[in-house]
Amino acid sequence: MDAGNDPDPPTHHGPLRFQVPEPSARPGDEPDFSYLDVPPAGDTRRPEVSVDPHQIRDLADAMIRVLDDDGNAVGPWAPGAELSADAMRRALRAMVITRAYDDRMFQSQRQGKTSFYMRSTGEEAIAVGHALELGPRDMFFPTYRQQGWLIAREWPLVDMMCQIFSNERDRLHGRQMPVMYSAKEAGFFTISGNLGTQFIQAVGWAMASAIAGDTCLAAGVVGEGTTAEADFHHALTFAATYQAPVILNVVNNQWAISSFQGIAGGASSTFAARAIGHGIPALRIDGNDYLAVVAGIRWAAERARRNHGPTLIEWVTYRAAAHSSSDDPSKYRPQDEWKAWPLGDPVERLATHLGQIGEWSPVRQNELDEEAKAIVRAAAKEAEGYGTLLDGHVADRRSLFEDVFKEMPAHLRRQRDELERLT
Amino acid sequence: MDAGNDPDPPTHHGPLRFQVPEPSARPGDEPDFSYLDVPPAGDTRRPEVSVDPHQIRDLADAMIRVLDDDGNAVGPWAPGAELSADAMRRALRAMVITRAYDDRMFQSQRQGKTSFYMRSTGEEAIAVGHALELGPRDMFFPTYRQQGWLIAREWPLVDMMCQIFSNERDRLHGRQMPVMYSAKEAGFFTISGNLGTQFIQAVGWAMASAIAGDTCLAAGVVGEGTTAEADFHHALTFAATYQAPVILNVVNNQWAISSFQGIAGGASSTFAARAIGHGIPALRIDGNDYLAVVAGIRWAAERARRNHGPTLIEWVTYRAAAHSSSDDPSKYRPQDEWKAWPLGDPVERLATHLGQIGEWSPVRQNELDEEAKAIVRAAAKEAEGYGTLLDGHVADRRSLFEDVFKEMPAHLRRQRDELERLT
Amino acid sequence: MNVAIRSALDVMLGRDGQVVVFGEDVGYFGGVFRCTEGLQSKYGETRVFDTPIAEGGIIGVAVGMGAYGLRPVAEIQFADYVYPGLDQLISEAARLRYRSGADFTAPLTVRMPAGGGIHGGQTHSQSPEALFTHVCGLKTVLPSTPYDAKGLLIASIEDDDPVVFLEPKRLYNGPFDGHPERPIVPWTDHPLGDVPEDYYSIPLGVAAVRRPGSDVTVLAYGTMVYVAEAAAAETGVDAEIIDLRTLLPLDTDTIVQSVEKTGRCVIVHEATRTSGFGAELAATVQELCFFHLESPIQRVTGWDTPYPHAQEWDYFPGPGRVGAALRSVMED
Amino acid sequence: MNVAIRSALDVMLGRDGQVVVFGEDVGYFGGVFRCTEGLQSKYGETRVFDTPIAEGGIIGVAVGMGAYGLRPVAEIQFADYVYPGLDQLISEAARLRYRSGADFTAPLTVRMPAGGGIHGGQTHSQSPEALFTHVCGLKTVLPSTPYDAKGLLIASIEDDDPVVFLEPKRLYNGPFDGHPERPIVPWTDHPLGDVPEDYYSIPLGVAAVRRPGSDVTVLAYGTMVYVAEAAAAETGVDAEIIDLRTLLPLDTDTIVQSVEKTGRCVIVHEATRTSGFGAELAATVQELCFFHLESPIQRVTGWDTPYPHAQEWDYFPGPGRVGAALRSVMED
Ligand SMILES: Cc1ncc(C[n+]2csc(CCOP(=O)(O)OP(=O)(O)O)c2C)c(N)n1
Ligand SMILES: Cc1ncc(C[n+]2csc(CCOP(=O)(O)OP(=O)(O)O)c2C)c(N)n1
Ligand SMILES: [Mg+2]
Ligand SMILES: [Mg+2]
Repeated sequence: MDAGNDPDPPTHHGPLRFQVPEPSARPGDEPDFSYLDVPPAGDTRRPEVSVDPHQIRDLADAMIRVLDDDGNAVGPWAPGAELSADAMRRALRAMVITRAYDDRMFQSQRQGKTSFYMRSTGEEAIAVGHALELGPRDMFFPTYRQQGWLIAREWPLVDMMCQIFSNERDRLHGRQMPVMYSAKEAGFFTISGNLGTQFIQAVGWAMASAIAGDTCLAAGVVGEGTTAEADFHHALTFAATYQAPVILNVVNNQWAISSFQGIAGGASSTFAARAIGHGIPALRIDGNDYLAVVAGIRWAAERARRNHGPTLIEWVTYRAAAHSSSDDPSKYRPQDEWKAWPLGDPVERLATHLGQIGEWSPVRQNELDEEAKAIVRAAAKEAEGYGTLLDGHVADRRSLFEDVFKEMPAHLRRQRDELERLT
Repeated sequence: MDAGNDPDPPTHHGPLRFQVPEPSARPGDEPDFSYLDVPPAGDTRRPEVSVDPHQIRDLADAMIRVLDDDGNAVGPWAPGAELSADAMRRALRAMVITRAYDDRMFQSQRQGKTSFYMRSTGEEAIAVGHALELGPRDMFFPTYRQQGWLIAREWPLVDMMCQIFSNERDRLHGRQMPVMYSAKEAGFFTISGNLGTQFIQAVGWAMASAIAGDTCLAAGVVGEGTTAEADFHHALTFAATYQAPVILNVVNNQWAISSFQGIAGGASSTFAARAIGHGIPALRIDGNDYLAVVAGIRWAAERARRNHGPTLIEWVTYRAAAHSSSDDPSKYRPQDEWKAWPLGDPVERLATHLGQIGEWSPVRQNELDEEAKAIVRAAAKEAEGYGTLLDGHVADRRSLFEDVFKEMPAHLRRQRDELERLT
Repeated sequence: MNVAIRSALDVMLGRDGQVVVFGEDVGYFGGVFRCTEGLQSKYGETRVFDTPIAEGGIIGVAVGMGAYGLRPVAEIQFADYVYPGLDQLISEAARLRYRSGADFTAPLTVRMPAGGGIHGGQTHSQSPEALFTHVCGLKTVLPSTPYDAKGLLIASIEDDDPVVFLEPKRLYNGPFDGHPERPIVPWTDHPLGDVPEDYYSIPLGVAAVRRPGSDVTVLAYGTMVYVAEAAAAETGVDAEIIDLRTLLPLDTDTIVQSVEKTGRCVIVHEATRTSGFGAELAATVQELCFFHLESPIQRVTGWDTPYPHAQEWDYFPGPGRVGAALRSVMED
Repeated sequence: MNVAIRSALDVMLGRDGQVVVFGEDVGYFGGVFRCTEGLQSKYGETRVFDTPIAEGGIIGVAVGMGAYGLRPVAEIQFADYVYPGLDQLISEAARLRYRSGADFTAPLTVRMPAGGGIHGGQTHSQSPEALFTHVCGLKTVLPSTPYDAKGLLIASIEDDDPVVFLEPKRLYNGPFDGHPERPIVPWTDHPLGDVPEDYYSIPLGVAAVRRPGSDVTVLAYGTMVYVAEAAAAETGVDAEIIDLRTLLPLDTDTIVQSVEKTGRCVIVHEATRTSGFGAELAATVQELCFFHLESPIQRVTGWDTPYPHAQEWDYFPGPGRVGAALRSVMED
């Protein structure tokens, strides 16, 4: 059959080897982030927003950083006067409230008041930056780790909590898991439990905006683990083909539940580099540096609005907390890895910068921390007053059958009536 | 709600514009391949097979070419003495028979002897090169346009035709459409009608070979249009993560039915470049240059066998014939586009090279053409003797129920018996 | 029927600026079954355009466009290729309204040719309608005549929920007398081929009685309506043939009324038998009409095998098999 | 039950060098439900490993590995996430043997936790088994006890065809008395929790009678077996409860024998009702036992809505609903 092909592949090559990437440290090991190349702040050039993507392939391997170790804003990406101290304080406040909110809701889960919670600790700058830099009619397609957007947009905390507690005031009627918010008025797309699906939807939304001759853009988010899903590829392909006005964000927080970023292919290339293959400009940005966050979003948004098409941004950050309330990270990574994370804490870094320019102080920070806790405490008290999973004050079960379709078809009416008849 | 975000996106940007890529020429236009940058043969460097993929990103935009306009083999990729004149004549012969086979089967479709046919005209070098360069235990995961592999491996033409005619000797019992061959003994994986699925399967097969400590590699093929499918992305992701011993081939024949390669995202980057984003080495090769084909396959195979992992190759070629017997390309592209194709015809170019080195002549080419036709004619005569769709001598209908499972479950036995009872 | 489909798209593109039509080869070329021929040159490529070959991407962008406020009409080239897009249909389109408390909706229509009869083998012949009907939040439509195809497609596009619209490809180019092995003749001059040019719509969820009868109720849709008609004519069994037209929501009233009258029921579809939509129909009919039934409900369906290429007519449930069921159900 | 699953994998990894186990978080960590805990450290990461988050890729590589000659056992983290992998299951794994004339086969097992009862909301609670049963070429298994889970999983891995193996996640960490709202207790000390350490297998396609009875036949699987037991106990209806264990191929003999005896039938599943596997069961039972049936076959199922988070017990078909059906079927 083989018609005289060379015989068996030359055996002098020896047997093949199956290679599975390994993280740099496991429980018991010293944390080791030597795999991460951290350039000095200000080191990376800033191209024009109209640049040909082929000219900036190197940025996929670089890292845009603005804040140096002392909190100075340096280099071409520093937003300068376009980012006022007020705006930065507003961002800081949103991040601090987000962290307080996360902590409190996590505690509530431990107390049985809700079934599930997911914190965004250490990654707050990314969602907050988007919320404050994008326009009110732009649409954000988030994951479950962007509650910072809602808080920065001053969506009512009580509303958010009523969903966490699945109580009678839950806007989603107890249908969704906690943390899977939907807030169209705040430009926040309904969160899916299925990873990555929102990424191509963001592209579709942006295409629609272009089709309509509108001026709004979309921004989608996935975690680095989720880049392996089909919809990540769909998003890049469709965004490139139609030059859609969309910002494609990959939040690389180093972990996907128990899998380190190498399992998603991060050992052989950066996630920003995925864009190169599609002719989309790639930025790789220190996600814990609020000024770099703002600079990157502004660049990509400006590019999109000028009809130059999509941008992919890899945000380098670290998932400081457990994946969710069901997870125990000490089973798969060193307990104190977060402390060794070379890009620090976004809250502290922004506070330091504000201090450096004379617009903040440890005392004010302390006040803010306390105020955030108080705000969250008050909101939680109010929300718990409407019920929690513990006391069973959940949304009306009749609502189960609503919104499956715009108008309830006969078979659902029959099923609803059947449920009604059960005591 | 928006908490004082900037008002509507600055309207001085004007409305967004929806952008749909357009081919360079439509019916009635002059063919225009100016979008294709064709470097002189021999211009592209040849790195070591162990090279770090990051060092050869430029090759994704280059084009590896060995044969110059006069048929000389030039440059670092020229296989030299490792590719004998005999081996080249064997390849030429396989290509010529493939073309004769395609022409004849296409005619048979027009005569109603089969329902459907797909030609590979103009792309024969790629499949033939793989068949002759890979080992007998390697596995090829083809599309419907790689019949050249089977012919180069001397799989019986009569067998292939019996499938085209769906007659009683059809090895696949009339279950599959014509052209969807399966030939395990020839290292040829069963062709799927669903685009792209074989690409990730090739990676899985290669992973299995590595898991087993075997020495065999896999090679998968997709068309450029199919790179948009999820399984293309899955293949790159898994191949990169596990450094699987696999060759990932993208046959860019410029068209996907009526869609030009820009609709798949080819207007903003090469298809080879997709690999860069995954840290996989990318080669972009003149697919109509048999010597370049051999050189590329050898490089990638050697790399895989030495445990350096996958390679993605974009083969630049042109689909000279209609997409299939159901298609009429004059509806969407200039009638004579193939004649203007700058990379010529792989058969002619290999013949010219052999002539150039004194190993071939127009007379011998003529003889080969006639011989190929005669071989195909004889095989067709024999195969038609076993029946065609026209005379209804198709495979036994009882076979419908076999091979759904290894052992036929009761419900299928009952259904088979029911069919039996019908006259 | 492809002319009727095209006319529906034409009418809706003209009436509603939010309607956009896209899919593989649907733009310049006009679709492999010509359902979108001429629409790009009429409405421009902002409204009618080609997409990359990625069914998941196609449905994914449709969901995003719907959320923005457009009314996307996406074509999947063959129903056999919808599987890469199922996640976006099942997990997203079907649930968007529910999970967001109606904050966001997915008013999209996903068209796809289904069924056999064109020698397409296992990857150009499938009838996956049952899968969609199991997904709450999706509507599923499958017309059998050009007139219905246009009216139902317009209703589907106007519907504010996601609709899967399956088109029996055997009927695209001509009417069908129930005998698949006979050559295809064009719709021209066929009474059912006469489709008004203007806007009209047919409500989703309403079945049509194609042939009144008193012996047995036949539940069918798509090509099988014609097979049932042929079987009734050839066996002389006085079958009441109901063309479901919409599978979900299902018109149980029409079904129950008929079965209560006839006391017998035969269900016909091309899809594989196990867990096909015929199962749901049989389960429902016996639930609602048990005490009227005089014999077991029979299903005549595709076999539980992939759709073969060469033995297509041994697979396709033709008038012979349906006729046998009609006779047998009368004997029981 | 997760311990039994782990034991089955352990046994098969030990017995057969071709068995490989992989999926999201199954390697170092041992799976979010701990079903693969300790296996990577025992067998090495060549045999047990983590994968990228891409269900289509996971099943795709499994098909390729199977074609090579391995016996892949892939985990999908939740059945709710199988949809991106459906194309590889439906179009590839299920058809490989057929379309290649048995040249290539796909001896893979795809495990996935299914069903509700852990407050997982709409994306951690689904029961998509009906979809798989509509696909010819796939076998579908869904055990209800740790003992069965181990024996059936071993049989599935040894099977030369692709098997979808659904694991009722509510049973992973403890037995179930049919009342989902009661707290979970561990399997320890529960008689059904006792699983032999060694190799044994339970043939696919054979149902088990969990409770003999003479009034009515209850067809159930997974968690619903316990619900049916509770309902029988609480209503006093003498139900014969059949645990199907394998949905495809289906053990129709056991079913028919029972329904011919009882003359009544109630079908219970958690999945949405329309086109759920209960439809196939009802259709089959009335086909095969029509003249023995004294009342309509009733289905007690999940509602045709997404699985809610807060009102989980209003969705989950508990002993109350099943008991009502038992009583009503006796009255008809
Ligand atoms: C389609 C799908 N597959 C699997 C899961 C289960 N899952 C939930 S979160 C998660 C990890 C995601 O990691 P990453 O994308 O890095 O996001 P991160 O949690 O780090 O923000 C997994 C596997 C899911 N929700 N959806
Ligand atoms: C999943 C899937 N979607 C759509 C099709 C229909 N289809 C068959 S071939 C083809 C074009 C493929 O183009 P390309 O990948 O460039 O390969 P080529 O035909 O040029 O070799 C399409 C859309 C299919 N077979 N499978
Ligand atoms: Mg992550
Ligand atoms: Mg092509």
